[in-house]
Amino acid sequence: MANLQSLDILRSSASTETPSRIREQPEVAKLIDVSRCIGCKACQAACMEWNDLRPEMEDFTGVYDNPSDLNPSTWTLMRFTEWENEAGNLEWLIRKDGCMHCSDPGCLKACPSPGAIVQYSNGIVDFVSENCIGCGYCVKGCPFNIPRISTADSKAYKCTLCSDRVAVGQAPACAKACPTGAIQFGSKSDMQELAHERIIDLNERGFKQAGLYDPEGVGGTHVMYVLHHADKPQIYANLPDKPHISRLVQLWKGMFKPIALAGLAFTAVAGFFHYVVAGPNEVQPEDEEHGRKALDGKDRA
Amino acid sequence: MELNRRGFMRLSGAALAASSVGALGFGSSGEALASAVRPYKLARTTETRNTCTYCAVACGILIYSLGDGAKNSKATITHIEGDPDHPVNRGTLCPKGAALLDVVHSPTRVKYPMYRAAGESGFKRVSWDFALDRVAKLMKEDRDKNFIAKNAAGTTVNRWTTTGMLAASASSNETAFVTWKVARSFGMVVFDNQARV
Amino acid sequence: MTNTWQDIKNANVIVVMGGNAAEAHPCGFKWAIEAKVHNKAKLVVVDPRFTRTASVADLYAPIRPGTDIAFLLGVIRYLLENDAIQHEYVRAFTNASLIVKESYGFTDGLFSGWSTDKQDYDRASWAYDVGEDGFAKSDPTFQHPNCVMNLLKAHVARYTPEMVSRICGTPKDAFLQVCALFASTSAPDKALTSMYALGWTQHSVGSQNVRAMAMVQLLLGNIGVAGGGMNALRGHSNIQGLTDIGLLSNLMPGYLTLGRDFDTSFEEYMKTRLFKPQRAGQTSYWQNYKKFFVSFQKSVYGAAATAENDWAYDYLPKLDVPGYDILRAFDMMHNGKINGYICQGFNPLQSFPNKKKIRAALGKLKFLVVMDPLETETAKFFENHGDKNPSDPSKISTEVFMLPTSCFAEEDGSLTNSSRWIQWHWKAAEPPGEAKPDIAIMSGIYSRMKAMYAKDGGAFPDPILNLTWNYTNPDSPGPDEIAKEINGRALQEVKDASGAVTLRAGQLLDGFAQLRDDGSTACGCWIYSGMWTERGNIMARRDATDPREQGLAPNWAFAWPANRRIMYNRASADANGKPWNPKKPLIAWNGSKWDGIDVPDFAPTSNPSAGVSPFIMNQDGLGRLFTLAALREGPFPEHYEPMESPVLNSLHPKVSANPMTRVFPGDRADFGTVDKFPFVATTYRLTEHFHYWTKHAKINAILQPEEFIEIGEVLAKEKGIANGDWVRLSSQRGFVIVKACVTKRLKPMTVDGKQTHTIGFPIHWGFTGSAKKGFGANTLTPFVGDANTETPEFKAFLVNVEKTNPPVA
Amino acid sequence: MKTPPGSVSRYTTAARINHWITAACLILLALSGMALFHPSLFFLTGLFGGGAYTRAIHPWFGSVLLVSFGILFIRFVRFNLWNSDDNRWMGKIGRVLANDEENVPEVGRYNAGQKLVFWGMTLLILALFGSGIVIWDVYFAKYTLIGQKRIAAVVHSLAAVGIIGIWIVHVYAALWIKGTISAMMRGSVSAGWSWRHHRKWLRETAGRR
Repeated sequence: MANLQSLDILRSSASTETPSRIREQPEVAKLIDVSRCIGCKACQAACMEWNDLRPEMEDFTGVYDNPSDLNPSTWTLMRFTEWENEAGNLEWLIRKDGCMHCSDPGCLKACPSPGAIVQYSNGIVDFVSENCIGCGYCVKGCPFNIPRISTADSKAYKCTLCSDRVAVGQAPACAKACPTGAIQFGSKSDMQELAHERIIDLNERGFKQAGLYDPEGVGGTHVMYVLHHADKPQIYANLPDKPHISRLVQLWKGMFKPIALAGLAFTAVAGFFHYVVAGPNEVQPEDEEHGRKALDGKDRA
Repeated sequence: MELNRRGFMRLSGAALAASSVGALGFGSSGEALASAVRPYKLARTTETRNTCTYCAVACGILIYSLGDGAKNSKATITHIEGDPDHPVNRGTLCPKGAALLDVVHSPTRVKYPMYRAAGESGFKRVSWDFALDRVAKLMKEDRDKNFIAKNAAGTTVNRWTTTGMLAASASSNETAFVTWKVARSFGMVVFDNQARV
Repeated sequence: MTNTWQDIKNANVIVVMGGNAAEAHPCGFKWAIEAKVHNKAKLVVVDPRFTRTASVADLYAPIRPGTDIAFLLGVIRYLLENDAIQHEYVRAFTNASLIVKESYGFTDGLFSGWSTDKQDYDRASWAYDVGEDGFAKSDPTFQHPNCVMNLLKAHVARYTPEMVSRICGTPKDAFLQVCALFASTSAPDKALTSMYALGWTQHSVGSQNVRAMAMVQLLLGNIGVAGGGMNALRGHSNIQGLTDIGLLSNLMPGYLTLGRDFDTSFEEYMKTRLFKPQRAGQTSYWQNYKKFFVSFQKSVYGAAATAENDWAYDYLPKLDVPGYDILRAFDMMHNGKINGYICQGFNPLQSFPNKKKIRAALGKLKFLVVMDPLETETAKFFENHGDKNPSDPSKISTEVFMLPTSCFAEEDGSLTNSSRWIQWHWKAAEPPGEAKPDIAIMSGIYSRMKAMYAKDGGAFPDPILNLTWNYTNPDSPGPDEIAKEINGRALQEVKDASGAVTLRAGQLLDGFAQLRDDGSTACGCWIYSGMWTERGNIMARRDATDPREQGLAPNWAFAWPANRRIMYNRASADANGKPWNPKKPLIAWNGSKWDGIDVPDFAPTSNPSAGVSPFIMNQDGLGRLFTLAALREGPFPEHYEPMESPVLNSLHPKVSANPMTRVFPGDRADFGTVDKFPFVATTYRLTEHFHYWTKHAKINAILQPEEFIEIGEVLAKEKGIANGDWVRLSSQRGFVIVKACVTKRLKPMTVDGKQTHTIGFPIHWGFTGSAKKGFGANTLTPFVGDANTETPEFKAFLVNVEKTNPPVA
Repeated sequence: MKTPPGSVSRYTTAARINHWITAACLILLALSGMALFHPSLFFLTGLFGGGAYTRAIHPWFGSVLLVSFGILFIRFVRFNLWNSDDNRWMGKIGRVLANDEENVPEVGRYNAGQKLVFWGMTLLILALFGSGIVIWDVYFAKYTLIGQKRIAAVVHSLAAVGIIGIWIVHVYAALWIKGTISAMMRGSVSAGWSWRHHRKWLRETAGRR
């Protein structure tokens, strides 16, 4: 995957062609086990360090979420929620936010610039900056509110799942750094199996609703969560319950495009045939006659 | 003007035509894919094994530096990550360890010996010889003046209580040993480390 | 740590109390998570705050800061009441059966021997009843009323669950759930591990906090076994090494101690250090003290240390007080009794209690030398930074030297981790600018002093002139040369009893067993011997293989002593040498010797039938439930309130605080009372930062940019404070203006019938570095020390909080 | 330009400049907009120096168009108010398309078709500008939510298609009705053209002489 030869590309933005899939790569996935995450932000630090990102230092706003939101230089962010469960006990829910690398990526669907967003055959959705035009359509296409546009160069940025590391057989920087193994990286099937084991353990510890977050609505994701309360993903800092690409975006980027173009073409063609059939509407000599008279004020005489 | 008008009509026509063609699925997009993802930034860097400087988990780290040690190149540390072979951290790091690079290259690192004279509001840069000569002179003056060879009961105690020292908590055992030797050979007893805080 | 980091994965129950491992030691804490994931372990967190460790715990119990002893003695009472102790272990390996002197007693908060005049104890009664044979009497049936077990029962009887809840504020049911989980590990094949740090030590009763838990572990049979132990999670990368090498005021390398004024001769000195066994047939390892001492003196003073001059005993300074610890040093400085001070690293202005006093003390110095890779607040203490550091440089006449040092990445050397592994590291780049290694700076100071003393003479120049300094480059000795010096070598040919040569002259030692007390061996630090032998640099070993994946990795680097990975591992097997937990044995008696995956902490061929007990560094060889006179405030832990407390001691209001607390007379006026400062405050680290260093690192400054306090929702509502508001937090020592984090993680507790609030104050900010400027939590902390270690009481003091306007920028 | 003899002045020079600025903007907007609307038209970004420039300049064209069309609107709105003639004219639209204007009611300065183009353009430009601001992320991203931006994006593209359709009709009408283009080119139309298509207007014009 070190280069973007079509061999390794599953999908590319603003392309009407589907690259032929010749080289098979295992689908990869990052599994974030929220139940063993301690919110230490090692992932955030490792991400900044590996990707040479240093966002602006912000103010303390009363919560541990720093920076306060994802931004063009913050590709992953711990989000902290103090949640009191049904029994009245406090649970400190800590979720690592960032690109989910959807199988059906809304950003890619929305992107108008060919090759600015690609999905490799291993499932990673990557932004190719030099093709990015900074229109922000990816922001609108994303069901998870992930991409951010830089004010410095007007390009969209988000987690690359460390495609440069994965390409040489290393885990993403966040997964490697994670001290407690809350972030695991491997083939998607292995990660699903691991998640299954974790869910059994969590069930035994009293989390009856523990489950895997790998939402169908976006075709599954290549970043998955093990949640202790999988029935209520929204308690984890508004993780969408049933995410899907917005109907509006589907309309906008789906059928509307060919229909609109066809409609316009039809209008033009209709004009052409009208001309062919009805012919031009030309001013006749008698019109000129009448006109001149009228102009001279004599037509009503 | 006529020409212009015709020109723009043709252009519009082309646009319409292209639109129709596009709608039918023709189009090009292949060129964009020729570009590459970000090059792997550790290629050809030098890997050095080290230990994280912060807590006493003592995670193994790999320091990557640019420059292969050739005569005309000076190594610059460009990246630090966990040592996967290390039995304790197994490649992982905490948020401090994962950001070690920024402490190595901190803008507030001291680069030159600095001296602040009595009453001054800031430091000025001095030479090592100035600094060490002056420190040694001040120490000797104080030691010679205040060294206690015998206590009131006449027991030999050989202690120096008017100059003290705090030893570091992140320096090596070798530094520690040399420090112990030097400080105790002077008879220093006001001597402690950071174990308690 | 008695055990290794990885060994935590073998635990069945993990208690994090007096620490916050997930935040302060995330990479070590991974092994607690491993225990949960792969060993079905339960994680218990007892902490005043719902920490990030608590966020992954199976059970969280809140506790008021400074009441851990009450909690733990309550646990002991529960274990004894419910017979949830490991009987065989307790009987064979602890001093439960030994009989204490009749004169020992405890009434109204004071142990026997208290003198109101001296404000000190006469500790003679805190001792075993010694029989005619010179050994301690014992009663293995526990019938004797003065056997340790019965004294302990009587001592903890007051700590009922109701009393624990009344003192600690912990809900009774949460306390009992913790007890039940602890009790589950009394089974011989189950282990509880204790992970603690400064949350226990930074109290006026810090040492006794740790002791109380150690007693719990002894009763449960969890010391010396896989997945057990007392694991002090040390905070700094080489604070273990610095302590091992003896950089504490009373120490020499390898836990040898400097003489005191009352050790009037070398003979006197040795007398009190050759600990005689207190039980028949017992090994007391400190009987080898002289070998270690002589070899050390030979290492440091070479030919100048001879049998005739008592191995240069007088070259060493003697102490007139137990120790010149940091609190005493800064109190002396504040009183104008110290003229010069060298900070090799460290940052006292931010790190020590009562910043105002520290700042004033530094201003009384004639000269201050700071050696550090970073600009520290201490080096810049004379600068004016408004309320955050209100100094007036024109009035401060201290000469300050800020000397740049290399950092970890820029030098070779070894560091000792929390589980005593000595690991070598390599230099990756040159230091910036003119920065030098600390070794070169110390050498620079030394060589100048030596030259001046050689030329001009002066006070007692002998130790300076005779100090061994035969390094290849005397201005900047190589770490490898020093490491070999620490390891030790034979100075002349050494022969065994039969006359066979065991060591050639100059040969590096294989370990401390080869040390002699006749001056034929030299060794810089006996416990480190074996780290660089004729086989090479053992600290640089990188073989991570791990037998049975039990978390020892015995061939990775070097662990002192003697490459032993788990301390007291003899106790992992029963009296007959059979492992308590057959699935995770460490060593076992195979009929002729001790064998297993770890180096035995015992004589390798000592047959169990000889009855030698496992704790060979103690004179009785036993784990001590009753600790004799080893600690200053009593042989058993007792609950004492912090120096600043919202309530009087419920058990003995007249002796509310620890009578032996380290307090200097000048500091009493700086203590606040509950009427003016009604809330309990505690200080701590956040995971995003390391002390005052990482505010110099951009990434960490981004991750946690600005100083704040944590305050519960109930108190915030009472005070009209909203999340992110500016507040003024004050104690008798000063005030800070910081932002508030209003949280559900701090809840009011009912203590002695009253609602008590705790406010949390992370420590990491100051006026240098990349993060936003802050005051530093120690602006508020009291100048109070633990009775034994003089560790400041940072974890429990009194404050007030009010909403305020933002500070003027 | 002076009105040649036998011609009727229809647009002042200012009006014509105003119209053509608007027209140019609309065309540039259509080209740049279409480039980002459909991948197969992305090549059109080449006209503007690439995708990023196209994205950046498109809203500025729109801003110019808004101002320019605003002036045009003030200029012409009074002629475009709907009246009973327009209803009658609309009733005879079939005859209009069949070039059989003799049986179509006389109209004034603008017929109903032209008025519909005018009002259609007006409404769609407002819609385009309003929705365009919402998705002009460089300056206005922070003022709206993503859900609102999504609606805006759809509204913008629907309106764009609509306005391009109207534009096609507008241009086609100018080509079809011979003699029309000179109105916007030279400012005047022939008397015959006026008689044929805007008889009432011709009479009014004559009456004012």
